[in-house]
Amino acid sequence: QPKGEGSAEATPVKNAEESENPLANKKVALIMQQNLGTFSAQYIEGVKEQVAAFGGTVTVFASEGDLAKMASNLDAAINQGVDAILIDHGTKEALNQGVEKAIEKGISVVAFDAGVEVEGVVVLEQGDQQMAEMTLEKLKEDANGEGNIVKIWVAGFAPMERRQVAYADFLKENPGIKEIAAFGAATANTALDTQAQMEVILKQYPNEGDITAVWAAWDEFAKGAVRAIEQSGRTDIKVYSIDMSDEDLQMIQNENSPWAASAAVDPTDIGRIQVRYAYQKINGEKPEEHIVLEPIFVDAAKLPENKVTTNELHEFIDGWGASDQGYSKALKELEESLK
Amino acid sequence: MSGIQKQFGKVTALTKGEFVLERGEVHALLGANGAGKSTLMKILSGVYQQDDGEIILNGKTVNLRSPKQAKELGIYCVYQEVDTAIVPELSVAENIMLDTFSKPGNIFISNKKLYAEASKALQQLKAGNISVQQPAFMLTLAEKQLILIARALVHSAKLIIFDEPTAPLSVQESTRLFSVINDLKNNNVGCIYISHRLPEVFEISDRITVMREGATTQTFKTTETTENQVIESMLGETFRNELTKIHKSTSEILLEVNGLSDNNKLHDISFTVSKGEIVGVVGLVGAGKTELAKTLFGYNQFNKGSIYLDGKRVQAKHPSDAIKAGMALIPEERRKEGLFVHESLQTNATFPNLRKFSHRFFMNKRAEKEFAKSIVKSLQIKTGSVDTPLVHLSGGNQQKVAIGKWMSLDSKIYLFDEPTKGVDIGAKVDIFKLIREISEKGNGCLYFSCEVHEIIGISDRILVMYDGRIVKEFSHEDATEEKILLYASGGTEEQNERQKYKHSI
Amino acid sequence: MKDKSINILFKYGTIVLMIAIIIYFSFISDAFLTYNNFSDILRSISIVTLLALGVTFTLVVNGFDLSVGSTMSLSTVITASLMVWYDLPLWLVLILPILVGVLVGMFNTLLIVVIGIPDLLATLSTMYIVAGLHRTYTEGYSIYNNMPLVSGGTAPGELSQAFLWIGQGKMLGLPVPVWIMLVMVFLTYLVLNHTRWGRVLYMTGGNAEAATLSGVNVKKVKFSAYVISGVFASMAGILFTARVGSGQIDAGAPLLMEAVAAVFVGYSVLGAGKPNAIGTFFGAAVIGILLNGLTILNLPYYAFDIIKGAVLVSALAVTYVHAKNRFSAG
Amino acid sequence: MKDKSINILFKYGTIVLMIAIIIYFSFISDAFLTYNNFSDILRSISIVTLLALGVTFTLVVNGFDLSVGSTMSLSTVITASLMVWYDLPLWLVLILPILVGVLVGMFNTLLIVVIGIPDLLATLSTMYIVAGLHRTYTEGYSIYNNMPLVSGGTAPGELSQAFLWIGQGKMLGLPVPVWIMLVMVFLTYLVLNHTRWGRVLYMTGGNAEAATLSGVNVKKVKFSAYVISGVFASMAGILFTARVGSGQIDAGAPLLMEAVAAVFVGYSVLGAGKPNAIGTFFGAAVIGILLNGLTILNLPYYAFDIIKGAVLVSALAVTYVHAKNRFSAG
Ligand SMILES: Nc1ncnc2c1ncn2[C@@H]1O[C@H](COP(=O)(O)OP(=O)(O)OP(=O)(O)O)[C@@H](O)[C@H]1O
Ligand SMILES: Nc1ncnc2c1ncn2[C@@H]1O[C@H](COP(=O)(O)OP(=O)(O)OP(=O)(O)O)[C@@H](O)[C@H]1O
Ligand SMILES: [Mg+2]
Ligand SMILES: [Mg+2]
Repeated sequence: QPKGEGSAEATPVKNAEESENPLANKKVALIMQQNLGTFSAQYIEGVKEQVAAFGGTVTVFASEGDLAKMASNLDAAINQGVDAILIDHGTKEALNQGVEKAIEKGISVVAFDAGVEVEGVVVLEQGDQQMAEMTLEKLKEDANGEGNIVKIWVAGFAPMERRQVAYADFLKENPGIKEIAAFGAATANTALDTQAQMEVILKQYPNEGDITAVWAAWDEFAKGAVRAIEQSGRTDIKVYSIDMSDEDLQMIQNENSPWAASAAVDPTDIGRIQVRYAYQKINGEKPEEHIVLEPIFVDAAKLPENKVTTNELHEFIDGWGASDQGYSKALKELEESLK
Repeated sequence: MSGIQKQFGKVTALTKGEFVLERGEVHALLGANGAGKSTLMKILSGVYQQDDGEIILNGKTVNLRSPKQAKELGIYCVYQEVDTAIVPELSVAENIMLDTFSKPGNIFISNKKLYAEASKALQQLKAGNISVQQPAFMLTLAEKQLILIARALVHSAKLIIFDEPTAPLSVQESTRLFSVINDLKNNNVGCIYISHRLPEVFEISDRITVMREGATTQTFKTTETTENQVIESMLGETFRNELTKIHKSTSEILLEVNGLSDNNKLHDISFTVSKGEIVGVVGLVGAGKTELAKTLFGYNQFNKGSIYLDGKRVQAKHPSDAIKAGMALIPEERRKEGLFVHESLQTNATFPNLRKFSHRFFMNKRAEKEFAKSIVKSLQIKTGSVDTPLVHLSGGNQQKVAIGKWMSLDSKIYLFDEPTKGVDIGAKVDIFKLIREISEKGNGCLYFSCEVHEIIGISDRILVMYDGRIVKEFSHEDATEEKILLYASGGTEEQNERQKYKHSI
Repeated sequence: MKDKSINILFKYGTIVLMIAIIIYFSFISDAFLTYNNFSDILRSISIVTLLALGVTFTLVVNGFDLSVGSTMSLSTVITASLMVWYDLPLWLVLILPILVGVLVGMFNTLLIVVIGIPDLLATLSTMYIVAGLHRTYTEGYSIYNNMPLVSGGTAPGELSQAFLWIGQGKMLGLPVPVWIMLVMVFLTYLVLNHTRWGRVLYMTGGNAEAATLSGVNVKKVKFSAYVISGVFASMAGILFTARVGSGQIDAGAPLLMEAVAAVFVGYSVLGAGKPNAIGTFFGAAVIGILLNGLTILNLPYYAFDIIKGAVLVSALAVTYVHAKNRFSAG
Repeated sequence: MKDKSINILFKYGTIVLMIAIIIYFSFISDAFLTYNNFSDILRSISIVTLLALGVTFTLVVNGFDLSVGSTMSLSTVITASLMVWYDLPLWLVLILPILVGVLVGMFNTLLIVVIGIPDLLATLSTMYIVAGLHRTYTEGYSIYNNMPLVSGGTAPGELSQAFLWIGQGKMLGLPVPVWIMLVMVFLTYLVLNHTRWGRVLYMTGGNAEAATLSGVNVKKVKFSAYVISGVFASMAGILFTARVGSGQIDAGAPLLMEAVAAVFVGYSVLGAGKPNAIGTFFGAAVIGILLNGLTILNLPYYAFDIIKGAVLVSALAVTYVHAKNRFSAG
């Protein structure tokens, strides 16, 4: 990628090596299950930025969606003697063993959306139920409480299960809203596969009004669905989703985009917050072990005429990208000392 | 074997194959190329099944469905194409013991035992110098053949078929082979011996059976017949007449080759070809004839020496350069190298000179058709139409197409590599006529072949090749089959005298 | 008897199959046999057809290009990046990805012709390497209008309307991608069937050895086929970007099988018995129509892979059984 | 001179490369050359090695199995579903997926031996069909303990501890998967190099015609090689399920290239010059060590594909350049 115009170089960290702060020069490993799509890329950026600000180094372990490789990567990170391990997605069956080993060795572990259940691990999760409720409420409001909806969802991931709970409750409480189709699969190429499937659904329900809205439990799903709808030329279907990367934001801002709303935590923020909790653990602090990240609701109607990126989103959507979650006094001092 | 018939698609290989072999006898099987010798033997060794006729072994009618079955009955074959029966990656020992692996028996294999048994077999053949542990692809053609014979020995065969075993062998190697065959005979093993070399047939065989055009013509007792009788039975009269016509040549030099060497097969080759002359190049299989033809044609590269055509130096990096300079090659492996057998005659005929049959980028299909029709007529090619794929043509007619495709180019020199291989007698005559006609127009011809009698018949001058060198030049008048064979297997006349002398003591 | 029926199957199988599918589906759904649906089907196969044309060229010379999918992915992200990151003029945006396709073709040629790795293995490796390259190039991001850059700031450019017209516009009642496809099919047909060079390509594929001895530089011919394949893959990538309006990662990978299947289904159209442009187009159309119809039948999406695979296997089976028979008859 | 250096490269290249990599990385990182790290590396290559052993068998008979990745995916979800959906006893859970592997092998044989489709194309088709099948089987879901079922309710079973031990347990200081891998490598070595049947396999691959003449039923031999390949892929799938504790979809696809690369890297180990068990194991180890080391170097993840591809290409290049030289020298 090229250097953007007027891009401010990330503030170079001075003197990390000479710094006397015991927290500088830490090695952090980031173990990811899947690393495709803009969400992941932004999340990695958040991690890198925050670790750099703390004077440490990050190693990213990619697993191509392969859980066995993810478990091996976790082992490799432990063997390399890193100070902290950040985990992004994965399942408890695959990871618990490795995480236990890491805790035994005194490595700080912070997991995001991973379903890991081990004593001493800080677990971050997005307010999944809350996000689902926010978007579903908006859907109901736009549809006046009645309509046929398509659900795109996949089982097998802890956050997805939580979103499903909220969705099931919502359907029960709103008999006017019916699910006419449900599908979804997390593949190596989720957005494109979803697009193909959505095209199938659209052909199945070719008439205006057959489908009121699509609810996508993950932004990769939403992307595929939105593209399929846009290309079919249908204007009667709206899309509501959870999670939002910058790419999604651009699509939401397209003229006549069917994408009506999303609820999400800024992916960059997730990365930053995860690093902060890891450093708290390194520093011997005792943070809560179950952290819920506050979701933000992004309404397409609130966005300005000209396009903005997630970097500027905070000007229009309250609370976006400005989270201070996870800072402790020691960390603030560390960051100050390295500037 | 009696009344054996075999067809391959539209080709009839055998019409009436008859053959009787007695225990402990060496029985030679003779016949021109394509007479059906190999096919008959492949039927006997279970590779092909006959369409009709029966095989009687030890008084019982047998039905040979596979080589395995034939081997169980003690019938082994040393194939003409040795490479079909050798596994190059495996060691010499493994290749010798190859047939044991498919038989039920021990699950595990001991290498030590394997090597020991293989060595024993090789020693029997007086070839103990071949290391049994080296992979088979390192061997020479002659050594590979020994492996196949050793394979038959290991299994105490009752009947061994030798299909042209001496073609790649030098005189010394042949002598050794003959003593092995004699040993076998003394052990009551029946041997069938196929060869084109009459002197050695007369030296080794007890009886001779001759085949022509898929049928057995006659069986002689070796001691009661002469070479001429056999040849007559093999070839028929017309063919011989055709070959004895002599042709006058001019002396203006067309092609001049000086000191040609590659680092591999060819060594210091020099010769000339005059306008209107047919020069024969003769040598054993593997002598380097094909190599030489392909090197002249730019398919292989040489690193020393020079080639002049019509006074101009030819430096062909690719056959396209050679074609531009005025050469044409009719390669040995017609189906593999010379023709596109699944394409039509028309497509084949125009291919070397597409420019002539196209307008700008686009093909001119009418001109193509006209040309194809013209060569069908002038070369008397028998075909349904010019759109018929070549697979449906007979070998001889295919060969005519392989020659005819150069007719649009006005080449100055034609290289024929074994142009009569697998071609029936009638077509052979046509092809010889064609070569004559080409030379009569003032073009030069180089005729590469291992068929000594054919070479003698067609050539104005004969070059003998041995091991990548030209070892002797004969004029048409001086050449005899014996002298040529002697030089072709690395001997010289003086040496030969001495050897004869030694023998008599 | 059996041979004859295989021969007929071979010659008219594809076309009969296509007609049967069309008749069947038009009974089932009124929406099927409409101008709009067919123009949609044509548009949906346009990208695959371009890829398949490239594969056709490599098959004609008896090679095989498995790297077209990756090459298309690479071209997709490069096309988008040229506009989004570097804000280059349209003509450069159209030319540079094509050059990248040429490079991939040259790399394939290097492996196959110079080093001597068998075609399928060589292009399989290239497939992986190019897939890695295209991810490295974007650092894992998809490329879209005004995206923020890793180094800070936002990207200067966006996909222009003129560019998007290539993928989304209409001309004389047909979508632009359909026009592009038809033109390319026709050009390929012309080149392969009616030019000198087409003849050389087919002959090289039929018997490389004989072609060499007839004065054809087989290496150059193979080179040209692989380069053309790369160029077609790049064009498919450009078309994909214009169609989707952004540079998605891994866009081409799923299309590889469809493209290969199209070529093999097309092998036999009207008894050509060899890879050919019209056949490839029909092959892509049969698959496109089949998939369109199957969605009407309401088959789950994951079953589609099985059906695509089955179509590929049937096409291969008919092709090779026919080849066997023809050979043994000769 | 040039030939000689290629020969040496061919014979000792892999081993020298491996030693060089190990030395280099142990200078860079203290953590690299430890017992734990190496036992982890071995565990991480165990699944790929099983796949690669299957591919080795097909290469020995001069075939090629591209469907092993998909077969492994299928076996993975079947293994998990047998426990989770149907709550079957352990022995059935271990046997049924193996049978499925046998079936895939038989299907490949059908395409290759009976119909006569070239190996690479046939197994490429199988790869897609089996991938479609495994998704259809799970309807696109991954399978995990007590998952909710589409038909309502939750699944009755979960992966038992005894089963998980296969993937996650330890025995005599080494992880169980490593033991399984070592035993399988040894068995394959024994079969290929020291049994009669191993000779028959090599014979068939080296010269099918000669093998036929020696009384080998080449069709049966090919059949057995493809079935064994299917069985190895199934075992890899079972191991994967036990390691991960759930039945992920598409688990095998990314491993295909690594397995193929391992076999080709291993081609040359100690100058074997043909596919062989020990070589395959070394090949997998070299790649495993390389990837482990590269993460230490902190290379971006998207560059890994390029490196794997480059390793594959280099292995292929050395193999085929060597073959060319040998041929011309022979
Ligand atoms: N597999 C085959 N398919 C088609 N035709 C064949 C096949 N094998 C042999 N023929 C044909 O059968 C005829 C007899 O061939 P065969 O090899 O038996 O002759 P031969 O007497 O051994 O000749 P040579 O002296 O050249 O070895 C030839 O015309 C040949 O082209
Ligand atoms: N070591 C060997 N193993 C097997 N085959 C061999 C060997 N050496 C030579 N040959 C055979 O001999 C041919 C080489 O012949 P070359 O071109 O060197 O001379 P040639 O005199 O033209 O032989 P031919 O009489 O077959 O045309 C090869 O095609 C091959 O079939
Ligand atoms: Mg013969
Ligand atoms: Mg020759």
